[in-house]
Amino acid sequence: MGVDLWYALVGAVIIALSVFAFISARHLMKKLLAFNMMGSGVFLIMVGLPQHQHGVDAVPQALVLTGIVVAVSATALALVILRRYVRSGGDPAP
Amino acid sequence: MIPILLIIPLAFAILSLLLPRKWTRTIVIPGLILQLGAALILCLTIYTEGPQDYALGDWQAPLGISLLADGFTVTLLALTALIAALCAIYALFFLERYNREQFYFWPLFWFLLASLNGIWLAADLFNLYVGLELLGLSAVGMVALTSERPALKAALDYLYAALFGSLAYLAGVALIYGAYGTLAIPQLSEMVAGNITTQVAVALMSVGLLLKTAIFPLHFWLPPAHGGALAPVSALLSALVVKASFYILALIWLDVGALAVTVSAAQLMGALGAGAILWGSWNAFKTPQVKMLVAYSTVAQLGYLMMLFPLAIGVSEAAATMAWQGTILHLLAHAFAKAAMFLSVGTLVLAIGHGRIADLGGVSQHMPMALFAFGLSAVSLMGLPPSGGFNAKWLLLQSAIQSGQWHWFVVIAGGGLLTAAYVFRIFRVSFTETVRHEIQATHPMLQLSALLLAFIAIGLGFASEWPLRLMDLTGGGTP
Amino acid sequence: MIRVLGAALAAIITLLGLTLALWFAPATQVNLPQQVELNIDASGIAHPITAVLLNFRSYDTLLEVAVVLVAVVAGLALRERGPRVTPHERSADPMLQALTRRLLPLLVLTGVYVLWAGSYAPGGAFQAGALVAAAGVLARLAGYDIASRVDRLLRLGLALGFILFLTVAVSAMFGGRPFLNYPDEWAGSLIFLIEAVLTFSIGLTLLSLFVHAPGDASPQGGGDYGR
Amino acid sequence: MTNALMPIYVLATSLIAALVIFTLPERFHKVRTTFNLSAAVLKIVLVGVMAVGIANQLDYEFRYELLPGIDFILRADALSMLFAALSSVLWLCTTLYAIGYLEDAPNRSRFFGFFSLCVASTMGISLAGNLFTFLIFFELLTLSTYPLVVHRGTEKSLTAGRTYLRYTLGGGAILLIGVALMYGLVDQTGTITDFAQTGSMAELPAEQHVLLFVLFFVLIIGLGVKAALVPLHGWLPIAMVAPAPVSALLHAVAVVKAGAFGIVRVIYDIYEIEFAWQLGVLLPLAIWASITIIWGSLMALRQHEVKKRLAYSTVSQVSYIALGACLFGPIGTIGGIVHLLHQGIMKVTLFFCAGNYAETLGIHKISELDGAGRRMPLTSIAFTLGAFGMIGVPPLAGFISKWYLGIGALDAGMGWVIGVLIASSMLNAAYFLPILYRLWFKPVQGPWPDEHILAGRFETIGLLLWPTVATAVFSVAAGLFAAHMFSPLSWASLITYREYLP
Amino acid sequence: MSLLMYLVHTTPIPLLVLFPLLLALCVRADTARRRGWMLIIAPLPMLLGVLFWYCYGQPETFTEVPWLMLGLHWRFDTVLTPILLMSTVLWFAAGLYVWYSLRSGTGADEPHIGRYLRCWLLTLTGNLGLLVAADIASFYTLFALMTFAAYGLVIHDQTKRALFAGKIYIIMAVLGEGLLFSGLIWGAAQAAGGALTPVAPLIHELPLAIANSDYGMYIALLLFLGFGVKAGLAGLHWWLPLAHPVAPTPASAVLSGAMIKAGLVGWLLTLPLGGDLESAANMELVPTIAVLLGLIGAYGAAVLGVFSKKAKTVLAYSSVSQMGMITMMVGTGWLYPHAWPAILAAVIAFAVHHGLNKGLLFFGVGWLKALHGRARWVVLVLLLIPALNLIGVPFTSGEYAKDLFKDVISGLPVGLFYALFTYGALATTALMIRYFYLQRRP
Repeated sequence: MGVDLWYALVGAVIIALSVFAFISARHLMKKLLAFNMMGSGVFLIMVGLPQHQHGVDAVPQALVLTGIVVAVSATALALVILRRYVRSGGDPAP
Repeated sequence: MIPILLIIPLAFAILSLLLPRKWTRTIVIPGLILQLGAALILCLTIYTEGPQDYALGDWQAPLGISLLADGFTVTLLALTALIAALCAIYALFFLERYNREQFYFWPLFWFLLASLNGIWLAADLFNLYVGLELLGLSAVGMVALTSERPALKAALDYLYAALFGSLAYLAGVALIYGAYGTLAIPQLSEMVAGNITTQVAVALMSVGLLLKTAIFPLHFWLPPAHGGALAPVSALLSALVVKASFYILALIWLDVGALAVTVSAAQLMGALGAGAILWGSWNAFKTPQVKMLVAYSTVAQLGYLMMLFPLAIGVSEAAATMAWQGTILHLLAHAFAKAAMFLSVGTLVLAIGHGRIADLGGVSQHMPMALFAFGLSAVSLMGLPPSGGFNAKWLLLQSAIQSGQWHWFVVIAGGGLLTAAYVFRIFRVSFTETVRHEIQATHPMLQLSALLLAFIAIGLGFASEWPLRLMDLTGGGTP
Repeated sequence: MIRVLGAALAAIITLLGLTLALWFAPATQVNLPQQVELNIDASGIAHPITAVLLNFRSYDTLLEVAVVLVAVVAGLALRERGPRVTPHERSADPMLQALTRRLLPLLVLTGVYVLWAGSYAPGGAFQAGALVAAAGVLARLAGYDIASRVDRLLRLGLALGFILFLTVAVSAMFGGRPFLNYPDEWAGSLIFLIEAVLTFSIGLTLLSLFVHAPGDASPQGGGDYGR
Repeated sequence: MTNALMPIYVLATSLIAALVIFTLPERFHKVRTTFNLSAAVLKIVLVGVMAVGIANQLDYEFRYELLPGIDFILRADALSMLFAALSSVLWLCTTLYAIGYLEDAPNRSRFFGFFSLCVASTMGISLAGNLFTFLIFFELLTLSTYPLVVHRGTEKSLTAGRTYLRYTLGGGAILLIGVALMYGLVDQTGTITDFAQTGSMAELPAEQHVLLFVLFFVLIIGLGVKAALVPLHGWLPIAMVAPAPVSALLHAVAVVKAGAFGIVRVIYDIYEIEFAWQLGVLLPLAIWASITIIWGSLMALRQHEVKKRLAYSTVSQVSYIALGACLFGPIGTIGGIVHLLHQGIMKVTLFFCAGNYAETLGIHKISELDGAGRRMPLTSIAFTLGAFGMIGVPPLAGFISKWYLGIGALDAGMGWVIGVLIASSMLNAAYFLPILYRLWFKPVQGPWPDEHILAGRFETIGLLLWPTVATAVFSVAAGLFAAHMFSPLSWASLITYREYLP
Repeated sequence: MSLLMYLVHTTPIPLLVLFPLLLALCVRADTARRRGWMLIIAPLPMLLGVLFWYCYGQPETFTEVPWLMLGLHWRFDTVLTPILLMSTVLWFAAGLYVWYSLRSGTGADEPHIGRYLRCWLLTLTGNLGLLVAADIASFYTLFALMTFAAYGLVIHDQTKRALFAGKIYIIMAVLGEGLLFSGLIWGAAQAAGGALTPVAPLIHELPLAIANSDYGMYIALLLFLGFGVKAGLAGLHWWLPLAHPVAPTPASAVLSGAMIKAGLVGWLLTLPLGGDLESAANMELVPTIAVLLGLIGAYGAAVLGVFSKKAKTVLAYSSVSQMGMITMMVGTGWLYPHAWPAILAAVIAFAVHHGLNKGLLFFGVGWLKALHGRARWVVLVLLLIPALNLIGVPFTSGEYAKDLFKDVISGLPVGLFYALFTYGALATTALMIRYFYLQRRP
């Protein structure tokens, strides 16, 4: 029961929390935040679980990096659309 | 050879981003021809030489990433190239009225194409994730292109669903990597056992992919997104994009996680499919907007794809093969038919300036070809012969008979009638002679490309053997 | 209410499933880190993460760069039209002026360092790019007019990293080697070059997304969440 | 190789015609007409060539694998040529008629396009070489006829179209289920369902017989919707709102005949008559057909519109074919098969006439027909011939059918069928003779309801008149020269020889 | 002469039959009034043909066209030619009557002359044709043609009564056709014996087939009743007293004189009559019914006829009565096969005699209506000749015909029947008296 598994388990908790937030929240911004949180949880599992198995592993770390960049881009795009939507009179918390 | 299919769209994406506006349009056709040619050549190669894999950067899997081209893959590649080509030709003329949108449309279009090709060819779970994200973002970008409020809302919903789905998928991938230490699909499919970790991983990935595929009851985002986008975008989305996540789903259930999935889970998937058929058809029957009708039809038709799982899992090999073949055919036929349908409906809406079904009267006089294309594609969607849709339905029915799953037999057979119920709403109205609107002239190519797609959907009814024979190249019933 | 209950249920199920999955995870049969170790020399990069990112799994990275590009293209497509927004008037705040002038070079420098360090230690193009973008945002806030015109030059800048990456990847094929392969002797330098250009493009990308986001970003422009 | 492609050519003539017509703009009516007519003539020639070949024992078969284990087969055999000849000849007549009927009407491109498509599907049905191929064209027929039914675009026709679809698509679904079950449970190899390979169903184990019995009726119900077996006939009288050439085609050739033809195929080429007889499916079907015959006639008596009465008459008459197919013995078979053709030409004549009355004088109701015989003598003569033919008065075509059906019934030991035939003839007389009486013996009452076409050199437009006369002549000739070697009857006998002798 | 012989020998019978049909096609509504001559020449070819055939010594003459309908086979039948000749003559005479009345303008105000002529010619075709048709299909065809075309003659006047009569006529006719068709088809099925040929059996094969069939009795009954409608069989005769009086005089004449015999001819051709059909005896029920119905017809019609108020109705009832006698004769012959040949001769003779005389009496009604004064009385007296003929007073054709029959049955064990037949003359007498009574003043 190494620290890495704890990371993973914490990741699981984060995921669970953000799932709750993502579904229950109405405001689109909150949802976006939940998404980002959930990403962190997933990345924690991604790194934690393999490292729990056989020590430091560069591969999941690289994957997480990629994942982060993708998540950032997606978040940025989501923000752009969200802002445009709100400015065109849309309700951000339908 | 194989990466050419990625390079072409990526290169053209860059070109269309950087070249002056007038060039953007000019390079579309050469690009499409190249793409189509490459896909066909690859088809031939695979057909003559058998499945191939390609180690990118010369790093063998699992360290590196491989591309895998088997019969199924090349079929999908060819499908993508063909549909994309026709949609692009349509878009060339359609977007003439959308000056600003058309500039950003093309880079996104090419990226979409690249991501689709990437997904078909991928043999790595994480690479699939990146592909899915690329696909999702470019699709969302295209949906939001008009910057109108409904479109933006639809794009947001779509984006959130896509992102949430991708993350769920990624969580599953993380578990799989944690449990097996590799991401290469061929390797995984030999190793994966039916333990709890795998099952949870498969469940997570399935939820994510179901959301992205818009399977009932996770379909809420699809109708506004597909119904609200520009016609060529809708066509691409409905015809190809949702199929990508379904493809991955099938890959996971039938190949990677074949030992981890249970028959009852497969039945549950079937039940979702049945729900999709019913719910989608019902909503299509109720909606007052013609594009929404087509979009809900996609929801319903995706339900048929889900029949693959109950029909192919836990049954005899013959039945599974038939289910698989039927699903492929349905995928192809629906892709062509739905693209044709969206394009024709798009033409109608463009010409009459609105999409209210009740006021479509008199269209048949002015736009017979568009309506005819709609009709032909409807034939395929209803699963009436002769059409690819019919052959697909036939194979699914045969598979249900073979495995004695009569409940699915009833669903599949009855689904066609539901489809007919909403499709004929359009015909019914279009035959009335009361004209309540000005009809603007549209470029004939718009109608023609829709018609061509529809003809392919019908022609697939006579040429089903080709894709099926290509598909056999994988050996067994799975990719 | 139903929504909250449903969300809670989903969360609990997720938690339960994940915990079980993690707890009972089987022992892995493949040891990928070992393979990374074995091949790290051939990759031309000393640091395993960068090696994985830009050599072993460079295809992922290529696509990832494409994702970034797509995000910015879509973002640009959604920027608001209308009368061209005049550049911000330079902020009158002397404090900000001074700070910016001093911090900017430092930020860029740190970025370059992180980029260079990537070949042997944690770091690399994305982290560096983020720093560069931060510098850009800061400059922008201070009133410098960067990247506010969407012209071909900007687009070229955005795409440059991707272009280079793709060019290098494709040029391998002209030499008869597979796509995304690097020539053995040049691998290290090529990767560094790619990273450098990527840093620039990613930085520019993030900056453009910031600059061209719809609406006035300043507090006076009316925040989206104020109402 | 040319032999293999002949069925394709025949199919292609109308298919290509359909496509070309669709793409032609509305105003090119000369080109369209020329093209349409030349395609129709070409088709007749091709069918003729093929018929001669069939008579000389040539094989025309085109097949390829459509799905794994399932072939797409187009094959010309004697039976298919009968139906093909009927549809090709009537296509020409109906097209000519329709050109006259729809003069200056809108949407002619669409109309003639679907018209040709409809004929193409009929051709496909006739040439289908196995059950699967048959199903394909059967459904295609449904689709291509719908636009014709709703062609007028009025609320009434749209409602009719909806009813039509409900019935036919429902029937199609049932047929699909039947066919799918047939392939899935009985015939994985595709031999039994191949129309050319006979004798194999009898070899199936006895425990499958219950299944076969059930399947038979599933198939028949699926086909019975189109063949308008009571109570599946509801669409037919309602579909009468369509333009007259459509009604004519639907009733005489396309839809109802497709159903009846399918029933014949199922009985003779899938189950085989002997096995069907052993299985005990023929008697229930014969009773069903008889009920339909009587019911249809009774309902016809109650109608006051010309076309409605004709429609119910069709309900009744088409079941003769099913009835004939159920008679175990060659003569009954001949009767059923030949009625396929005879009913076709007679009914088409009657509908042409009804169309002429409506188009020329605006007559829709039977009560308005008083004295029309003087105003439109040729049409009325044609109507009279058709009506007498339906009643079964010699020497018209209907008599020949009834004659053979009667003798066949007696040979099959089903003497009660005679009673049905006679009762039906009586009822036919009861609802046709009053019309004839009004035509010829009643004085004209006031002006015509809506006279569009004034009597010129002839009573109406030539294009309306001559096809009518031609089909009337056909129906006389089919009866008069029944024993001639080129008559429908002789051809039906040839079919029967080939079905029974192997 | 030899040329004529040659023509008779080689001219196909169908031409003789179809000649009126061709004429019918040439009738046009506007010129019909001037085309009365057509009715005269229409039966002429047949008349000449039969006459020359007689002159030539009644050779076997037939025309066979195997590809026409279900195999056409027409011939001159030695037995039926007297009736054929009688019918031809009657039609010729009636044609003359029509021609004259058209020319003299008596019927000038009548509408529908064209239709009348057409129906006339069609009926003529059917009536003459069925006498030479030897295959079942064409026999039935011509029978039906005659039946349906005659409707036009019946309702020609378009009066209410005529229309009502026409309705009854057509209902009974359709009923008869139905019975007939079922009988014929059943018989044909027996005759064909399951053979698969497009050619229908010849009509003279029917009696044997029926006799040998297990269901012979039913087939025979169907045919008997089916033709009985036309022959005015008691119980099926209702149309006759209605239709004959309302038709124009010449039409009544041919209806009563010639067409009514078509039913008889049907019986003669199809029923299993005759000595060589031994098994015919097992259907005794039918001939017994025939005899009974004949009796009822012979006397019942007389009773009804005596109380009717129009001369033509009286004649119509007389026809029913006379046909009742013929029915008795046929029934008797059926019951006693060995006596059949002789009875057949009697039946033919009776039929010819009745046809001609009844025709004359009907013409008489028309003449009397048109004439006045002395001429009228002359005609009235002259009409006594056919009347007496019908009654069968000595030295008349009636007596000859009846004697033929009486001779036969005198040798048969028929008991009271002989007397009944003989007293049939009383019935006829009563009717004739009534006829003259009604004609006594214009």
